[in-house]
Amino acid sequence: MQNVLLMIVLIPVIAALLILPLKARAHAITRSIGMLGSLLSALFALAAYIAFQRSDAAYQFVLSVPWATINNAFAGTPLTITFAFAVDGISLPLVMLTGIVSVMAALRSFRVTERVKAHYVWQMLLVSGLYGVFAAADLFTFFFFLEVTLVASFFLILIFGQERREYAAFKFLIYRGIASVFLLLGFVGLAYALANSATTVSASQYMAYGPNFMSLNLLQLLDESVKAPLALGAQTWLFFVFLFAVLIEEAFVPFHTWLIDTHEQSDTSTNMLIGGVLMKVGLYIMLRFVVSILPLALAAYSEWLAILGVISILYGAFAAIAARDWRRLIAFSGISHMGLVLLAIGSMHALGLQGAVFMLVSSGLLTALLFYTVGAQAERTGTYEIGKLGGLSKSLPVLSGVLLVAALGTVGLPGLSGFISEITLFISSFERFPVVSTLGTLGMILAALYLLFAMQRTTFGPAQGAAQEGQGIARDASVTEAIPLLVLVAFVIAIGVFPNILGVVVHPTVQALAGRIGG
Amino acid sequence: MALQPFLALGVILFGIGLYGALTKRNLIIVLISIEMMLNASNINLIAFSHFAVTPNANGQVFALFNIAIAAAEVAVGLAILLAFFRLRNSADVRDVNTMKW
Amino acid sequence: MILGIPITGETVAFFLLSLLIISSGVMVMSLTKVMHTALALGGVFLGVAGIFILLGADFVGVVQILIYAGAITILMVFALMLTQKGDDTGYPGPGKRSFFTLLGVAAFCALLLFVIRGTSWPVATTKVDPFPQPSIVMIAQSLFHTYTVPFELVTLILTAALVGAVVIARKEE
Amino acid sequence: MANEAWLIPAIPLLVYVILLVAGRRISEPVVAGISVSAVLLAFLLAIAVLADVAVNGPTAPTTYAWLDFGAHSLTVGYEVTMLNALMLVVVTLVSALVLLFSRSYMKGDERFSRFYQYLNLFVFSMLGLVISPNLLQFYIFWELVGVCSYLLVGFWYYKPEAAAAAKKAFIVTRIGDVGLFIGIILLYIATGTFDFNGLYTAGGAAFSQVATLAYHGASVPFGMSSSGFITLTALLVFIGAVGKSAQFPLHVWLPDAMEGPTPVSALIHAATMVAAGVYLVARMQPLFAASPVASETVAVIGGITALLAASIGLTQRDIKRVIAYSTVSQLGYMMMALGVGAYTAGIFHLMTHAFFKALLFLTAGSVIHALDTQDLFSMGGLRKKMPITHIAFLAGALALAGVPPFAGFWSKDEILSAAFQSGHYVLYAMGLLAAFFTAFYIFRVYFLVFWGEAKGEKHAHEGGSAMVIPLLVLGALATLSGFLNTPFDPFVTRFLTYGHPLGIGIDPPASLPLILVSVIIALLGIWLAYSVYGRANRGAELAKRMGVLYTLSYNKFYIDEIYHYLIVTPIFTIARAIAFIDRFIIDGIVRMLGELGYTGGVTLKYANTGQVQTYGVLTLFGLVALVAIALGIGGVL
Repeated sequence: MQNVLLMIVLIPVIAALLILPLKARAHAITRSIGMLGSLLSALFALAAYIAFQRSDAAYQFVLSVPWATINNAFAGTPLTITFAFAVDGISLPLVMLTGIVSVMAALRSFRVTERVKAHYVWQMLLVSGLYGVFAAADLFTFFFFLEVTLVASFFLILIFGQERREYAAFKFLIYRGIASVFLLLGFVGLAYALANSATTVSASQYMAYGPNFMSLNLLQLLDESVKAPLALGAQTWLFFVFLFAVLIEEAFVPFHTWLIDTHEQSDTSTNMLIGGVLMKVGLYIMLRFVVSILPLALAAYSEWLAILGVISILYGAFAAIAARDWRRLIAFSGISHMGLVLLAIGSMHALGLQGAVFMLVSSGLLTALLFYTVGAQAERTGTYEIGKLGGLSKSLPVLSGVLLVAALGTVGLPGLSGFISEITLFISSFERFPVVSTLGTLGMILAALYLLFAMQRTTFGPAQGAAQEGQGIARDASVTEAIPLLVLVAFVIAIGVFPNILGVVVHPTVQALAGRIGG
Repeated sequence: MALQPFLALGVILFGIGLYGALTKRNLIIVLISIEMMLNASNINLIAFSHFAVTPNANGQVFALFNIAIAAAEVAVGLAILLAFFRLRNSADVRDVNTMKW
Repeated sequence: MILGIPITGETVAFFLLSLLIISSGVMVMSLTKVMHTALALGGVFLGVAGIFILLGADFVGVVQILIYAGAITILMVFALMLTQKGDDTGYPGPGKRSFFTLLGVAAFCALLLFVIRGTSWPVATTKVDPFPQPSIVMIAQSLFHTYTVPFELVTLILTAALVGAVVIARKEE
Repeated sequence: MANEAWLIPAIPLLVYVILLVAGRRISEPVVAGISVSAVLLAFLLAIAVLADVAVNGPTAPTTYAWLDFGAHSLTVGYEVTMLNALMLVVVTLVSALVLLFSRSYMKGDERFSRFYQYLNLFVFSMLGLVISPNLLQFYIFWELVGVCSYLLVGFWYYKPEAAAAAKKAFIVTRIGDVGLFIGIILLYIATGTFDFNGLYTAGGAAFSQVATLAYHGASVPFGMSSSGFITLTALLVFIGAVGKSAQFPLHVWLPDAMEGPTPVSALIHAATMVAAGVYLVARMQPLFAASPVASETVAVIGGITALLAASIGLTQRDIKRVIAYSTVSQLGYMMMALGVGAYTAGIFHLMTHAFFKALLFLTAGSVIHALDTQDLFSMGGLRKKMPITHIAFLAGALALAGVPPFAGFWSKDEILSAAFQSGHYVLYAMGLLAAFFTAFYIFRVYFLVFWGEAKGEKHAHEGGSAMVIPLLVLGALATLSGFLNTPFDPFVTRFLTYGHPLGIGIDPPASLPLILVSVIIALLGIWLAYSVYGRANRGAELAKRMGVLYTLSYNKFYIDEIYHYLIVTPIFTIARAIAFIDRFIIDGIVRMLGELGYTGGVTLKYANTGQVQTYGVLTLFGLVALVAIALGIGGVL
């Protein structure tokens, strides 16, 4: 089991390498390899979930290989880089999420007919990068895989997008590139700040580097931050560097416009992966680095997080009401939901952190589901515009039904995964910020408003516009198309009805994490 | 003798070469100026080699390398010059502007 | 003692060679006739060779004379003649920019001279004969032991430059 | 038996799953047969449970971990109390009859099995809500009930009105739900539990009936006073009930929900959806009782709703709409009862109302089924053609109007006398006026539909036995169920107050003069209806004489329009404004930065003249400057 994470990350890369030498027209085999690669990785992720020690809050499946040492990194202090993987109760659910969404996206990519090879290669690299980001236990490893996702999604948008794909792809690249710069600054700052108080050097490390050296290994950093916590001043500036990176990375208002363009221009499987998984990375950074290593700064500025979160909730919801394009609506809805997570992190309570993790997973599944359904509808009717659709329930009952489930799940209907996330995170946020949270609950009403309006416009009423014209040829979901829908719906329902399947994994870790921030 | 006079000589020769490289209109004179600058650096190398704390031949070897590279540079430079001259019927620096904007 | 410098054979030779180099250099810059320029250039190279020999680098000095004063100067003369229109180099004299360039170069040189003066250079602690054996032996040892790989690389570069020069200068057909 | 109470909601859920998987392949009679017999079975179980608790008293909750979370794990489970045993019986009974009725009402609909599937889910959700032992599970089923009503109201999704009504129902109740959501969370923060039983401890004197919250942190959150906090949470919970039970000002969705199939209306109005709100307030009665402000608010909102809805019901032309407003009005009565502390009366009215309202809707359904119209003024003379329906409707109307000895008389009278005796004279007067209106409008419907001349070409006839049996059963219940709790033998009261549960008061006894007054009022209403519509149709004349009042009532006091201008329009305006800001200001700045870079590059490229020597000179100056700076910093210069 030691190498399970390595397998998870490597398999998509191997799949991509296998696809590379294939002939450009060998669509069937390309698709099969892509599908198999995704599936195998997901199965390993499942194995990791099964083998995971439930009651243990610490990192598990730790794999750490020295990668490089820079001798005179800063003022004569050596810097060590490891190639390290490990998961805990926060990252494992996200690895699972990546597994589920990537398989569904690989199935969805069966519909791609042009430049199939390039599509699968980049998609496999993106998936590998996503796995790597969530499984990384070293800041450099993390950053490396984050950049892999950046490049892979850039090409997926650039090659397979709609008319304005170049604009969107470069906007994506520039925004996230800036975020990466700040993230790198934060990482280096973190390593530098914690190196000065090194008290956790192991004997072999002492032999190799002496008493003072900078490590980018997350486990070592965490250890150090417990034994010799940073002063408030250092924590504060690191906090703001990270916060700024996260605000861009996670597309919080007002740094969100790149996400809208990206979603409006990308094809469905890319949207599923970006909206479903990549958009959770920013908040994962927040949970992983900020909450655990910078607790004093978090405590000092948690109101800011809550306020930023609520601004995003309300802004996203109102903008979604005005959206005329389904993808735009889903993008804004995602922004609104990620605001909830920020609110939960601001509450600094174990239950809130658990709600945050649940929300990340739930929103990932639901966003992927929404993009899938909307994409499948657009494939038949030729448009994403809400105003041009209507009465699809009659011609496409299965897709419409799934859209209904996805919309209700996003609204936070009990029995689906959204609700358990919302209630847990609101319990903790109300305890700390009653007024701000009340504003946040407005988002729940507004979510019902925009999703129901759009959904009814699309599926209810008489058939009209594009739907009417396409009615003759429109066929409901085929079997290969229905599988992802049903699987995603099954997961959404499973988490909604039996939240413990996720809760047992998440709870010990968030409890330990909350212990650090006094929650 | 001390190190400084040799270094000063190198600087002056370098300055003359630099001035020529930056102001002369004739491409060949520019090349010549560059050769002078290389010579100036060679003076430095040899001087350091001579006045080092533990004198050694490294500086001389580097000077030899320098001379070799300079010879290669002259060969290629003159070849380019000839090709250019054949193309434009001019050896004026100001005519070498195909890389503008 | 002139200006604090003892008058020995060395210093006299140094001053004479310096005078040769600098005046030849200025002449290269200022003369307009091709042959005059070439002659002045030869003066510079010869003077530098003299400096080398003065510093005990006799082998490098000889190489300098052979390659620079011999080969390169002649090459330059050929090139000048090939591209010449009329008798002189035929290009306008210094303009406004030349003045600024002169200023910049002067400032640069001044800075460097200042630094050279201000730096306390390390001096050999034990006064020994700088070169106990002929420099050519030392160079050979250094070149074929320590710097074998760079040396081979240089030969490669020279070959490449040779081929490149031929290819570039060849007439298009 | 009470330990097997989980079976009651499980049965409809099982049917739902069966129909979900195999629904399309099963024929209509089988679908209906499975569903009806399943719910009937649930009804029999509910009877058994009721008998069990009547003898042995309520059971302790049975719970299972739902989400492990240290000391405060979230649980789900079930619990049988006196109140929910009674509710189980009412819900299963009415649902079984509605399911039976739907057999012929929905006959031939292409999504017949889908309809039954939704109905089963609806019944399951309501039953799950009733047996919930804690607020969290309650809220889960509460939302599920809302979704089911959304699906069923919008069942004929291709009708734009149905789609709009479904959406309206969901969003308006959602507003209330968020209030309840916040209320639940605040209660959890204060007490550390969601359990109904764990929320309270006895407050004040040892034998006091007043409960107080069981604060787990020994202090009230947010530094509030205890009474203030109780009032706040009670009002938030009440907002949820207002939304679900269609109380003023969130009543607007219920009349529109008529766009769904009539059996759905019967189910929503009688047993499932709207009853949930009243049930919530009843279940949380100790909390409301602990806060005079909150219970006063409940009573006043109830009173206003009762009167307002009744006055709107006077003038509507659509038969279902009239009955819908009567539901709103009757729910107002129930709230009023709970607000003035008449716990039993409220529950009892909920029960009797479930019977006679289901009856009224099903008879209306059978009339609509027969005539294919819902307009009152295109109906008439059905007394002869549909005798059973006529009798059944009459029974329902008399029960609604509160004529003795029909069911509604007993329960409504208890509420009115409780209001009077607790000193709420204004509420009493409002209730009385509403009762007068009620008697008038329901008999207006009766006379217009069943008396006078037959209109239209369609030949009206009774529906099949599947339609008639529910009418007969409900007719009997509407007539007789009132005797369960007469002032002479208050069986229901005794049942509900078994073991003197904490925080629940005992209703004051009824008094003869008050009974007489309400009977006279009801009869007056009926007489007025007869004189206007029964002998000859003089409705238009009356309407003209009422002038502005008629217009206001007919247009539902313009509440929908007011909401449209006060809430809907501003929201969409804000949304459009934000979309504009997003597109042109925020993204505009971003694009401007991009353009700036591009334009700057295009402009500055002309500085690249291609003259290497120029570059060289500039580089030289740069080098000189850098060296000078470096030397300056190094202290050499």
